[in-house]
Parts: sequence; C-alpha cells; structure tokens
Amino acid sequence: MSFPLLTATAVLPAVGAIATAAVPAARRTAAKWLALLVSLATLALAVTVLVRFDPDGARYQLTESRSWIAEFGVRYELGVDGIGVALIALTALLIPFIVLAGWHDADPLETKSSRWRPTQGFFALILAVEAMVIISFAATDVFLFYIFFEAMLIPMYFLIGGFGDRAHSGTDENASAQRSYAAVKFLLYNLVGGLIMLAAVIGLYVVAGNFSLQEITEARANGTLEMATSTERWLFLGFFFAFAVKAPLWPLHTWLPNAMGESTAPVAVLITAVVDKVGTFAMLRFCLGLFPEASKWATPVILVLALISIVYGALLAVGQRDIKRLVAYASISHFGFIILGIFAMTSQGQSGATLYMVNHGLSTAALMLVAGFLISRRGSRLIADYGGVQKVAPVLAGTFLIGGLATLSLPGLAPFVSEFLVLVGAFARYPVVGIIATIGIVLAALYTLVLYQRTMTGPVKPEVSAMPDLRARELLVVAPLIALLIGLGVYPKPLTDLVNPAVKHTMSDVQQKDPKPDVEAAK
Amino acid sequence: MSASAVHSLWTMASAAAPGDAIDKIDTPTIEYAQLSPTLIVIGAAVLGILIEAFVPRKTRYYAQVFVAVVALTAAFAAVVGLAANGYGTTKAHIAAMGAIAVDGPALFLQGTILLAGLVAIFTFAERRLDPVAHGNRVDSFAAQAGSVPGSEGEQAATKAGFTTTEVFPLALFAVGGMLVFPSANDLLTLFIALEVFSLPLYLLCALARRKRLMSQEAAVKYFLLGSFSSAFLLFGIALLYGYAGSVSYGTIAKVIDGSVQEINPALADTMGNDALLLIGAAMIVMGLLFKVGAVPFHMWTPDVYEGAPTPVTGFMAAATKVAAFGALLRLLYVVLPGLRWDWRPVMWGVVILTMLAGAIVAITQTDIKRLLAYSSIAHAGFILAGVIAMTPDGISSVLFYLAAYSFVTIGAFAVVTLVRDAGGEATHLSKWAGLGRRSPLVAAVFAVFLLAFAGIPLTSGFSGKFAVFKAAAEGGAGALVVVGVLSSAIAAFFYIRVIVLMFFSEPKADGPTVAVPSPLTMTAIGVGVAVTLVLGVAPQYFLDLANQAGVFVR
Amino acid sequence: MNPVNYLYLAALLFAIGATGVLIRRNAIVVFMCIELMLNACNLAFVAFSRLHGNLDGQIIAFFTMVVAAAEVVVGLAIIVSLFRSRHSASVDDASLMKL
Amino acid sequence: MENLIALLVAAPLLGAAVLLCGGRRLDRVGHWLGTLLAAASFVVGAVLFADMLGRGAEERTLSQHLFSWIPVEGFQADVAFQLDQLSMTFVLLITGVGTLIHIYSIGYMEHDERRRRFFGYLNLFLAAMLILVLADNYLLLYVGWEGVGLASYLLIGFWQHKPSAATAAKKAFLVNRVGDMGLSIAIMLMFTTFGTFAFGPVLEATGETSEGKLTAIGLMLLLAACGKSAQVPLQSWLGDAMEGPTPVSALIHAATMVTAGVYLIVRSGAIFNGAPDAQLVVTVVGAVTLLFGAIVGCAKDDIKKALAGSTMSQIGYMILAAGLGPIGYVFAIMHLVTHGFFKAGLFLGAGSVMHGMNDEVDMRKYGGLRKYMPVTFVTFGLGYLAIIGFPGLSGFFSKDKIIEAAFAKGGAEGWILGSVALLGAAITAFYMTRVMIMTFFGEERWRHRATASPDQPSAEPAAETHGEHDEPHPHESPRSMTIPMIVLAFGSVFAGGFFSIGDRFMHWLEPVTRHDHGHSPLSAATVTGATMVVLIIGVALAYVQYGRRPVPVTAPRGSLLTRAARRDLLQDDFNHVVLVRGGEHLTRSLVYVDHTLVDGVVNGTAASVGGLSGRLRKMQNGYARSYAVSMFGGVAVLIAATLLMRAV
Repeated sequence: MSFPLLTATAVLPAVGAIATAAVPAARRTAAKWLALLVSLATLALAVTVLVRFDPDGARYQLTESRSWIAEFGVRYELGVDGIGVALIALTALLIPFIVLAGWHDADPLETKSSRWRPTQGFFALILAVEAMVIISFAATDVFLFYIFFEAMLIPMYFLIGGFGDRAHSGTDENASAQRSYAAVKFLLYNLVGGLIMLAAVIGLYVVAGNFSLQEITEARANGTLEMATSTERWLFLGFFFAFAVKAPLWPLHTWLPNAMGESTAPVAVLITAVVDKVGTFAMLRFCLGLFPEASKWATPVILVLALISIVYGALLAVGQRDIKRLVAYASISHFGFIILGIFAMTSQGQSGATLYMVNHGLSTAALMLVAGFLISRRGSRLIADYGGVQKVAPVLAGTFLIGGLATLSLPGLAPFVSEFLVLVGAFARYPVVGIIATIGIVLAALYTLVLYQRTMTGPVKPEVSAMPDLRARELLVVAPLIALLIGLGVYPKPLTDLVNPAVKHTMSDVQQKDPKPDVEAAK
Repeated sequence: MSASAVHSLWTMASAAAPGDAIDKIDTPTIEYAQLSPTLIVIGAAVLGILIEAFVPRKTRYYAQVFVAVVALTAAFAAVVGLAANGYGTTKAHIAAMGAIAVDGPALFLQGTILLAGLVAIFTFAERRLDPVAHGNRVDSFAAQAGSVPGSEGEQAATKAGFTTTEVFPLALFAVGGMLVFPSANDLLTLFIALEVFSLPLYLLCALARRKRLMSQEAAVKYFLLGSFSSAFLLFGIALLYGYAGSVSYGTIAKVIDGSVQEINPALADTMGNDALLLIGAAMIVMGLLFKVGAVPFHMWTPDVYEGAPTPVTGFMAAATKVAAFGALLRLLYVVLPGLRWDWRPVMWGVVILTMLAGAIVAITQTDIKRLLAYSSIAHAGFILAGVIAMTPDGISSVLFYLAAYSFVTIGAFAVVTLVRDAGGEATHLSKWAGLGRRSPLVAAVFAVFLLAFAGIPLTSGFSGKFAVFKAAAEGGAGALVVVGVLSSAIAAFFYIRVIVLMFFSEPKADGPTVAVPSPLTMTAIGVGVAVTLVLGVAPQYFLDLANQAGVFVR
Repeated sequence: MNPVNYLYLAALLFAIGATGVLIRRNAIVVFMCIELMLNACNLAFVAFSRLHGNLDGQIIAFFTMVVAAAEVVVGLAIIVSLFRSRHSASVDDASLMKL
Repeated sequence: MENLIALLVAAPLLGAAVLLCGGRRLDRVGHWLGTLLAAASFVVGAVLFADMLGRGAEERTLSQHLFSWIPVEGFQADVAFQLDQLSMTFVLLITGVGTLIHIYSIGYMEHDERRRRFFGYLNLFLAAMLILVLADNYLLLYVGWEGVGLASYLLIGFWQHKPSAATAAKKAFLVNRVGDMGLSIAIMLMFTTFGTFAFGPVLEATGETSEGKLTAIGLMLLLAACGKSAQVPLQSWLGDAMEGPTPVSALIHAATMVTAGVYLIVRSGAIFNGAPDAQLVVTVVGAVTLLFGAIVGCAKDDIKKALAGSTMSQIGYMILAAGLGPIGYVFAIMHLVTHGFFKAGLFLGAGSVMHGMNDEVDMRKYGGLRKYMPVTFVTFGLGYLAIIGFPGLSGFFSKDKIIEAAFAKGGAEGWILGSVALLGAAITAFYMTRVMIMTFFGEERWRHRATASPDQPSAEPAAETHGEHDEPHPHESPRSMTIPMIVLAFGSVFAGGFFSIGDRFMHWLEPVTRHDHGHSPLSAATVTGATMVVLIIGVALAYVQYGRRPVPVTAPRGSLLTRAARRDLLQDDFNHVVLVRGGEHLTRSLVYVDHTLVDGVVNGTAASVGGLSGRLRKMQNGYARSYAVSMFGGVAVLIAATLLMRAV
C-alpha cells in the first residue's frame, strides 16, 4: 500500500494537538505559533490530497484499508470521493484562519495557577477537532465514521463551554452559566442523536454483517443483501436523526444559536462551517448510499422540514437582537437549502448541495469572523449597541458587507452558484418546493441588510467612535476568504468538476434520473 | 431447535464426567494445579492471619502488602499459565469432583478479578493521603475497628499508631471467594463461595477511618440485606435440589431438558413439579441479581458504596460485579438454558428497570460516591442486556464489558480518594466545582473515566457497550438496545454535569485540596486510564481473548 | 410419613423468618430471623435428601450450619460495634445515608 | 472584433476594483481614473458600433464565449456575451450617458471626502449594467441584474450616516429582491421547459411548448421587470431612492438601470409573443404605472421626487409599449433612449439647481432662478420641452409613436390603453410645467424665507447644517457640470428626430425585435393632434395654478387626492402596515415560539426526567427494612412472573 496520505492528513493535526497541549504554561505564544504551523502543514497535505485526486478516476481514491476490530467487523477504511476531498480541503483551509482569528481569544484574563493553561488547551482542542473531522470525511467504514462523529463532540464541548465569548449577550450577565448551558445543550442534543444512531449502527451490523460502505452499497445494488423495507426505514431514521441534529434541521436546531452565541467567533465558525458539515455530508454519503429506498420514502417529509428550516431560520434571524445568534439562524436557513439540495435527488441539487457546504463554510467564516472582530472591539453582541461603524472603520464595514452579501448569495459570489443550483435542482423535480424556497432569497436579503444597516450605518454611536479599523492579522484572515468567495463565484468550474462524478455515483446509488425538460420530453 | 442443541451453542461436554455417583463414595481427586489460583490466594490469606498474629506491628503493614501483592500476582500468573495450556479452550473440564469448572469464562473472570484485586490492594495500601497523625502515616482504615468512634479509646489507638492491617487478609479471602464464585459448578460451591467473599466485605465496609458511623451503618445494611438475600439463594438451592435431586449444574441441566439417563421414581415425581424448579431458579437468580445490584435488589448499593471506605467501594464495585456476573452467566447458560423461555421475559423487565432507574435516579445525586453507585446500577443493566442475549457473543461481550468496566471503576474511586478537605474525602459534588482549574490533570483523568462510563467512543466504555448491545440485538432484543441507548443518553447527562462542574464553574474559595498520592494509587489510576484508552482504541486483542474464553464447560 | 409435609413446614418457617426481617427493628432479632430462614433451608434440604434418597442434602445442611456460624461471628461483630457507637441496635436508627 | 466585447465590461470593472481596493492614496486621482475608464468603455462601444454598421442587417450579431461558468450534469451556464443591435443601443446609452455623468460628478462630488469610492461604485454600476445588456443567457443577465441592484444599493446609501439614506437603500434592494425572485423562478421554468436558459435556444424553441408555460415565464419576467423598473406594485422604492446623490438619480434611477425591465421584456419578446395573456398584464401594469407616476409627480414638492414620479410614469409608457408586442417594441426602446437623454438632463439640471441652492430640494423654496443660472435654465427647459413632447423634440416623436401603437393594438384594449396614454401625456405636461414654473419663474421665494415646512424633510445633508440659517446665493455650476447638461440637452432635442426620420431606429432594431405596424383606428395625424391638444391643456392648467398666483412656501393642505399623492398614493403606508408591521409581529412571535415551544419541549422532557428522578430518589429512604421489603417484593414478582410465563 502506498503512503497513507489521508491518515497522515488526519494524524498530523492530532499530533499537533498533543504537542500544543504539552507546551508549558508560560510559552503561550509558542503554542499559538505551533498550532498555526501545524494547521498550515495540514493544509499543505490536504492540497496534495486535492492534487493526487483524479475526479474522473475510481469512485473512492487514496483508499486505505487495515483490519481494526475484526470482532465487530470493523475495518480502518479510508477513501475519498470528490465530495470528501472538497470538504477535507475546506476544513484544512478554514482551520488556519480560525486559529489566526482566535489568536487572543484564549489568553487567560489573569494568570491563574501555573498549571492552568487555557491557551494551549484552546488551540489543541481546535486541532483535535480538525483531525476528527478529517477522519470522518474520509471514513468509508460506517463504524469508523461513527466513532469520530461522536468523539468530536468532546473537544467541541470543551471549546464551547470552556472558552466562551467574553462579550456580554445583554440578556443575562451570568455569562458562564449561559455558556455551560449552551455547551451541555450542544453535547446532549448531539449525544442523543448519536446514541440513537448507535442503535441503528448496531442494527445495520445485524443486518449486513459488516460496516464497509462500499461492500454494503454494492451488495444492495446487486441484490445479494436484502433488507426488509421496514428494517431499512428504521435504520435510515436512526442515521438521519443523528445527522439532522448535527446539520441542524428544524425542529432539532435550537442548540445551534446557543452554541454559536456563547462561543467565541472562531469556535462558532468551527461549529457551523466545519463540524456541522459532517452531518450534511453524512446524509449524502451514508443515508443515500446505504438506504436508497428509505431515503426516497422519507423524501417528502424531509423536504418539508428543509423548507421550514429555510423560511423559519431566516425569519428568526430577522428577529434576533444578538449578532451571532442572527448568523446562527441564518446558518439554519442555509442548512435547510443544503438538505433540500441533497434530497431533491437531482444532479443539480446534489452538486449544488455539495458546493453549498463549501461556500457556506467560506461565507459564514467571513461574516462570523468579521463579526467577531467587531464584537471584540465593542464588547457586546447586541446589534443595538452598534451604529455608524462604517464611518470609523470603513474596511471592517466593507468586509462585513461582503460577508453579508455572500450570505444573501449575491451573484458573482460563490454562494450564489450553489444556492441557484439547489433551487434549480429542487424546482426540476418539485416546482412548488423550489418556488417556496426562493422566498428564502428575499428573507436572506432582509436579515443581512437589516444587520448591516443597524450596525454599520447611521450616526456614529459614541461607544464606537474610537473603534480601530481591521488590524493586519485580522485583514490577513478576512482577505483570503473574500478572495475565495469571489473567485469561486466567478469560476466555480474546478469545484464542480471535482464534485460532478461523485454526484453521478450518488445518483446511481439512489437509482434516480434527472427529470427531462419538457421540450426534449415532447420529442 | 432442540434444547440440548441450543445448549451446545455455548457449552461443550467436559472431559471428566461429573461425579454424581451417590451410592459409593470413592476417594476424591483434586486437580491442585488447576485450582492453584484459588489455593494461592486463600493460602496467602491464611498466611496473612498468621502475620497478624506473629509479626511485630511496625512491619506488619509491609509484610501484609508484600504477601498480598505477591499472592495475587502469582495467582494471576497461574491463571495465565492455565489459559496458555489450553484449559480455557480445549482442555477445559470440571475439577474437584464436579465442584469447580475450569474453563474459558472461569479463567477470564478469575484473571480479571485478580488484576482488579491487585489494583485495589494498591489503593488499600495507600498511606499518603491523610495528613500524618501523631508521626505515623495512616491509610483509609480505622485505627482500631473495635474502638468507639470519637472515644478516647480511638484517639489512643491512633496515637499508638495502630492500623487495621487485617484488611489485607480479608481482601484476600474475599478475592478467594470471588475466584470460586464464577467457576462454581454446583450450587453448594456457589453458596459457599458467595459467603466466603461476602463476609469479609461486610467487615471491610465497617472499617473506614473517617465518617465511621456511616461506615458501620453501611456494614450493617450490607450485612443484613446480604444475608437476607443469601437466605433466599439458599432456599432456591434447596428447591432446585428437590427438583433435580442433585446440586450439580450438569445434572440439573440434564434433568431440566429431560435428557437425564436413569430416572428413579422419586426423581420422576419431583421432575413433574415445575413449581419447585421455577421458584427455586427465581430465588437463586434473585440472590445473584442482588450481588450485581439489579433493580429492584439494588437499594443497598448507594448506601454501602457511600459508607464504605472508598478503596473498599472501588474493590466491591469492580470485583464483586465481575464475580457475580460470572456466576449469573454460568447459571443461566449452563443450568437454566432449558428454561430460557420462562426467565427471559422476566429478565427483560429487570434489565429495562435497571438501566432506566439507575440512570434516572443518578441525575439528582449530589454525592460523587452515590453518583457512581447509581451509575454502577445502570451499568449492571447494560451488562444484563448482554447476559440475556443467550448467544455465544452474549458471553464474550459480557466478559469484555466486565474487564473494561472494573478497571474504570477502581480508577474512578481512586481519584475520589484524592480530593480531600478537612473532613477527609470531599465527596459532595459542590466541592468538586472548578477542580479543573485547580488541578487540571486529576480533573482530566476523572473526565476520562466519566466519558468511559458515558460510553463515548474511543474509550473502553464505548467498546463494551457496543459489544453487549450488539449481542443483545443479535439475540433478538432490539427493543432493549433502544431502551439502552436512551438510558445511556440520560446517564450521559449526569456524567456531563460533573465535567461541567469540574471545568466550567469557578472554583470555590474553601474548595478541597488534591492530595498528591504515592505511586500505589498512581498505578491504580494509571492502569485505569491505560485500560480505558487501550480497550477503547484497539480492543481487538481483548475481544479475541473474550471470544476464545466464551465457551462454558458442562 | 410423607416428607412433603416437612417441606410445607420449611416454607412456613422461611416465611416467618422473612416476615420477621421485614417487621422487626432490633438488628439482633432481624439477624435471628435470617438464621431462622437458613434453618428452614436446612429442613428443606434434609427433607429432599430423604425424598430423593441421596445424601447431598444432608451434607449441604452441615455446610449451611457452618456458614451460619460464620455469619453469626461477622454479624455480631458488626452489630455490636454499631451498638457501642450508637447505644441502640435499632436498624431504623441507622439511616444516616438516604436518597 | 468580438473579443472587444469583454473589454467593454472589463474597463469599468477594473476601475471599480482599483478604486475600491486602492485605498486613500488614490483619493486625488480616483475620479479621473474612473471617468477615464468609463470613457474608454464608451470608445470601445463606439468602435464596435462603427464595425457593426459596417455589416449587413442580419449578420450584425457578435458573440463572445469567455468560459464555461457552472458546468453541472444536465446544466450548462456560460459566461458568454452577445452583442446585437439591441445590446448595442444600450451599450452606447449606458457608456455615453455614464461617461457624461462621471464628468458631472467630478464637480458635483468635489467636496465629498469619499469621492473615490463614489466613482468606484459608479464604475461597478457600469460594469454590472453592461453585463446585464450583453449577457447571452438569462443566468448571466441575472448576475448583471443583481449587480446593478447592488450598485444602486451602495449609491443610494452613499451618505450612510443619514438613516434615511440607509433605509432607502435597503428598501430599494429588498423590493428589487422580490422582483429577482420572479427572474430566478422564470429561469428555473426555462430550465425545466427548454433544458437551457440561453437566449438563442430558448427564444427559438418557444413554439414547442404550451402557451401556459410561456405565460407563466412571461409573468415571472414581468415581476422582475416591475421590481427593477419601479412599476406598480413594486414601484415604492424609486421615490426614496432619491436619497442618493443626484448624479446617481440621473444615471441609475432615470437613464439606465430602471429601464432594464423594458430591456428584459423586449429581449424576451418571443416569449411574450407566445403568451397574449402575459402581454395584456404587461400593458395593464404599464398603463397603471404611467398614471400612478404622473399623479404622484404632480403632488411632490421635492424636485427630485417629482422627477422620480415622472420617471416612473415614462417607464410606464415603455412597459406599455413593450406589452403591445411587435407593434411596440421598437418604440419602447426608442422612448427609452430619448428618455435617457432628457430625463438625465433634467436630473442633472435639478442637481445643478440644488448645488446652487445649498442642496435645498423643496421647489417651494425656489423660484425665479432663471437669471441666476442661465445654462441650467436653458438645458433644463429643453429637457422639459422634450419630455412633455413639444413638437420636434425627441419626446414628441417617441411618445407619440407609443400612443399610436397603443391605439393600433386595436379593439377595446387599444382604445383604453390609447386614451390612458393620452391622459398620461396631459398630466405629464401639467406636472413638468409645474416644476418648471416653481423652479425658474415667479418670485424668489428663497429670499426672506420662512422656516422650512416640517412635512418636507430636506434630503441632502447640508440642508440641516446651513439650510435654515443663511439664505442661499444661487449661482451657475462649474463647467464640469454644465457641459454634460449641454450635451444631454442636445440629445434631448435632436435624438428623437434623428431616429424617426426614415424610421432609422426601426430598421436598426427590426432584425432583433421584429416589427409590425398593426392597424390604427386613428390616423397618425389624428393622434398627433390629440396629443397636442392634451399637451396644451396640461400646460395651461399648470400655468393657471402656479404661474398666475404666487406659490405658498409651505405646502397647503390640499385635496384628499393631493395628500394621498404626496404619500405615494398611500401605497407606502400599505406596505408599512401590512408587510413591515406584519413581518415584525410574525418574527417576534416566531422568536417566542422557538424559545418556548421548540426549545420548551426538549427542556420540558429534561425537566420531567429530573422530576421523576427526584421522586424515585425518595424511595431510597435509608431504612434497611424498606430495602428488604423491596427485595422481598421483587423476588415475589420474579417468582410470580416466572410462573406466569410458564402458565401462558
């Protein structure tokens, strides 16, 4: 077997995490640099994965397969298709920015006992999450995926609960209580989801006898593995529930606003741009791959839920008083789009959904991180505490606006491509669904522009009058993201070329054909 | 599928025929080699008594610790040797005139018990935690068990530097009993073993240095309820004996599934009487369920766990469970498989109750030891789910779970002994607030144990839980699995609560201090962590072990 | 005489013992009731032994007595120490730990 | 040649990029750079135009395929341009007027420290608008469509420190988004119907699908057009858009962007031809809007808002014409172009007036300005004559043709539409005369002025600062501002005539839009006569009301209609009450629901488990005997159950 590139990509940050955690308390800055370097090295590895991957080659490439727990029929099987590659690249790309953006977030307020090393912990946890996320994107063994799908909750939990946003949310001064509430809520929601999935995973083993995605998919395709309809549906529900919690899909979404609201901006980005993607990714790879029939059976309900998420999330975003909660609800709306695209079961929809995962990662990162910089300056998350920032910090305002425009998927920016694909894909099969979903476009404009207007325009509030503009470090974080947003908006072809073959495979998994246009159908 | 055929799924015919000849009493043959683990431990215990009698007080402690450690190590070596010689698999057979089975499960569990006992002995021997009293280091046991708490007699004893070094022989006796318990092959041996390991435990519970009233209360409760349950067990044995005319597992099994050769009229008469069989079986099972702490026979657990000296609690929670589950497995798989259609539904109820009750009640606990007690109840439920799978996987998964669980438990209780304030161990949860800030390492270790209890992937807890649930599902108990995951979700909540408390809440000013333990406790904790992670990340080897060991001899 | 009657007697004794455990407060008495239960078992063993015409039951009875004796030793030790520290042998007084 | 097309877009795009990212160091040269690039784009346009004239009518279409944009299974979106006569017309209009307005802005924005960014936005707008008109498929058109929306958002809200400006900008974008919804749905429909959304394939295949589909697509396109072109019911944003700097109003909200809707409909002519119902709706929308705008225009005292109303109404004419089908397409575009000239001119004039009057916008505080700013007076006057359709000036030709075409539609519809168009002409004459008189004639109301009327918030920022205190000193604007006005005045005088002589314009566009004359029930002469009559009536009325008696400085209460018209015929109030208020309540209640219901269910479950735990805990009461009881009961149940199992 050749050099285990995927393993290396995942192991590097894991090792880096341990190393970072081991840095002595006094050498805080060293830990930061170490983390940054490791994340960059990981990015380099991810890029090599991207290069080594041949979109038109086999479905799963760079595969690795070792025996792991024969007793449970579990193998250590890695392999990526276009979708996995894209998401691994996204993850590896975002982490350096997250690290850089969170540079000062975990500096201890006052020097506690020399044993207490929050900074080291913070960056170590981020790297740990990266490692686990990469593994779960690369896993082609259901059990392996499940292990890391669950395990990544723990570092995330500590990141949310341990390193909360120092800015007060205004609703309640008792920040730490709120924070641990948010952390516990995050953990319990996802844990319950995961445990229910565990039941389904066990069930799958009882039915299939192993956990290899490829084997099971093939067996299902060529009929050697029969699954009773009801069994398949139950198992599907078990899997889907966990992913729907993670994604999150209405009505399982309420943990996200708390989590994103209470955690620091970089962590919030980590949650919504990286970790939650595992949920949608898993829907595409496992729900559709393992249970095609059940997926089709559940589609109507899921589409309705997705629509609700889109509209409901957007409306709630409009109603928020807290910047970060607003972004959180916006994300819920976007996840609605992604799920819509996945279950529209058309090539456009699924390509769109995949692109959406990447683009949403970038756009939310841009918006949220700038919001984080803004919040860190004023020390408040309340929209009402801002006003006229544009006058004193034009660059900050400008980047914020671009992030916002990306969020409302303005043509020319990356999210537009994916959102339109999703809409077309949904419309092609379910016109009504497509039309209702377009309402999301208008609402997105509403919450974004309202946010921008209230914070950035109008007369300058005295509290913000002295606000400094973006610093070099912060600009270094935002500029590349914006460049990517524009670049992928104007020329998304590389991404689509990467994704299309994988989508074709998924479509064949679920034995779905794109609906023909009337004109051709007529002929 | 005929009863005997099912039976042979997880049992195999033994080399030596069980001695159920009654008319002539032939000279007993004892396979000392195969009983060596037990004999070593018991012998060491006796030696310990002699040490108490003859060795001067100053050196007793060291002598006892030495003897205990050596004995347990040697016994473990013996077990390994036996297993290596294939007594676990091919050469498995019944020794000591049909009294003791030497087979896979027996050896696996004995090994586990011995290791657990060894680690526990380390925590017994810990003398660095309590502040030095009158110039001599003290462990967590009463200076003089007889002295009245708070009396000048007690103070005198402490001043004189008395220590209850009897705990070591007592523990060894208990271990000896536990070694026999899962390998007992007739009901009498079962009962004797039960008593042999129970009585020392009753005493050990009463020996706490701090909070002696609670300790004595725990002992009384444990003793009364324990002997109450063993009375039921004994009556059950009587009835079963009445039914089958023998107490030998093999014979009873044969009688139950009607494959017994010669039937005398009396036997024919009693065989017809299912009431004897069913009531007897139920009572025996009840006796064992009491030991594993299953609902509704669990109520002693929280009180005893709280009152007993923490090292003893750890020892009990780990070793007792292992032994009791071993006996339960053998009973259900070797003696009563013919009855499974009768007891499985009932056990379903017990399992569900145990899993849910344990998890739910734990939520509102405020004392860390009680919390762990309830969590152990919930875990008993999970293990039972594997027990009633009635598949070969059921056996091996339970064996694996027990191995994984016992070390986590000892480790967790060992950590509890470290967190102290003026009144000894600070077991109230509020005291643990902000521990993560004060001493991150200890908090992190404890968090690892809690996550293992919660069954988070990459910890032994997850592998074990997965194994038993998988077995249960394959055994057609899918509903149990669902209930299981739900209750583990509930359980997760309170483990998380403790973690939140340790890491996310501000430390109190009058918070407890974390004692720096001697290498003894450190090894105990270290072993716990190591096992937790190894069994979590790479469980394959141990699963294989459990798999090979997964066949009973009959 | 039909040994079955001895069984009924044994069951009766066992029930009496169990009831005693449930209703009596004094630890000593409770403990005595447990002993009663054990002896009920012994009676049952002997009766069955007679019924089946093999000796196992009678031997077991001896074992049981020994065990009972051991229990007495341990039990009394515990109960006495409890009594000395509380000046009461009531099992209900010993309820520090609850909930 | 076709490779030049990309250059058209590239130049202003480059400008935008450089100016917006360039930073302060470009402040001094920024405006020159921006103007230069706009001009460059115009030059390229001119070159292409010359080249196009050089070729025969049918092979004038150029196309350039840049790259494949979104290639997905069964979905092909390219970045490709197509330059035909229609696009070319727009290119010249956009770059030409655009350049002029760049020049104008140099003077107008002189004292704004953010001038560089202003030019950046202007360039961005040009680029987007060019993409819009050059795209060869609807999706790329959509990009330009939203691009101009963004530019307009940025420019309307250019003075962001004014809450009113920020709000207006947001409103414009949102209302446009509603329109964009229409466009995107239309594109999706095309995709599911034709499997593509490139102009060529779609417009050729219209015959192969049902009229129902075409109608649906048409209506969606109309919705889009309504948004962009401020047609009823999506017109409400245009009035507020006047918060933007005047050059913006001239370029975006008069000459170019707002006419994009007309372009869209004319471009999609084939679709509408196949869907008469959709066409009818289009004409109705046009007719309603032209009256609506005109009426609003009569009541506004804010000079820019009055002009905005007029813009609305003029675009109403174009939409109406476009709705008439092949009869009207050409005239729609022609009016669009002439309107581009004179309305831009009028706005620039208004800007120049405001420039001279300390940014006062209330016409009631003007009066008798003709002798202070002669150039402005003359150019504005010419624009005025052009728009009311004074014989010989551009407006006369273009509008006349539309009215004819409306009658030519035939049947009752024809009569109704025609007469509405006529009525519109009369009102136009009235309100434009009103503007003219109030501004340039009559007494000088800006002297010894009373305090500003409260109900007329003055738009431009300076108004608050020195508007109230010292009275303004009207003066002619600098040359950089007057020259563009003069040029545009020329356009507004001669363009119409130039186009109409020998139906030049018609022949120019025909290959793209096709044309038929229909059969007017009235002769051209009759229509012209009628137009003249209504025109004179309108002017006369206005003269009587505003020329003869003095204009009160504070607006009189006015009739019910007047008051309604001042408030955009209450349409805004409707929006506010129904959409804004309703929306607020909806969101607020949803927030509540999310917190109590969705979250509550979960927390409730947790709480109930906790409660159960509390109750179960009580059973652990510390009494050994009760434990014994539970054991005893337990074993009893165990036995009973086992026996039961055997029994059943």
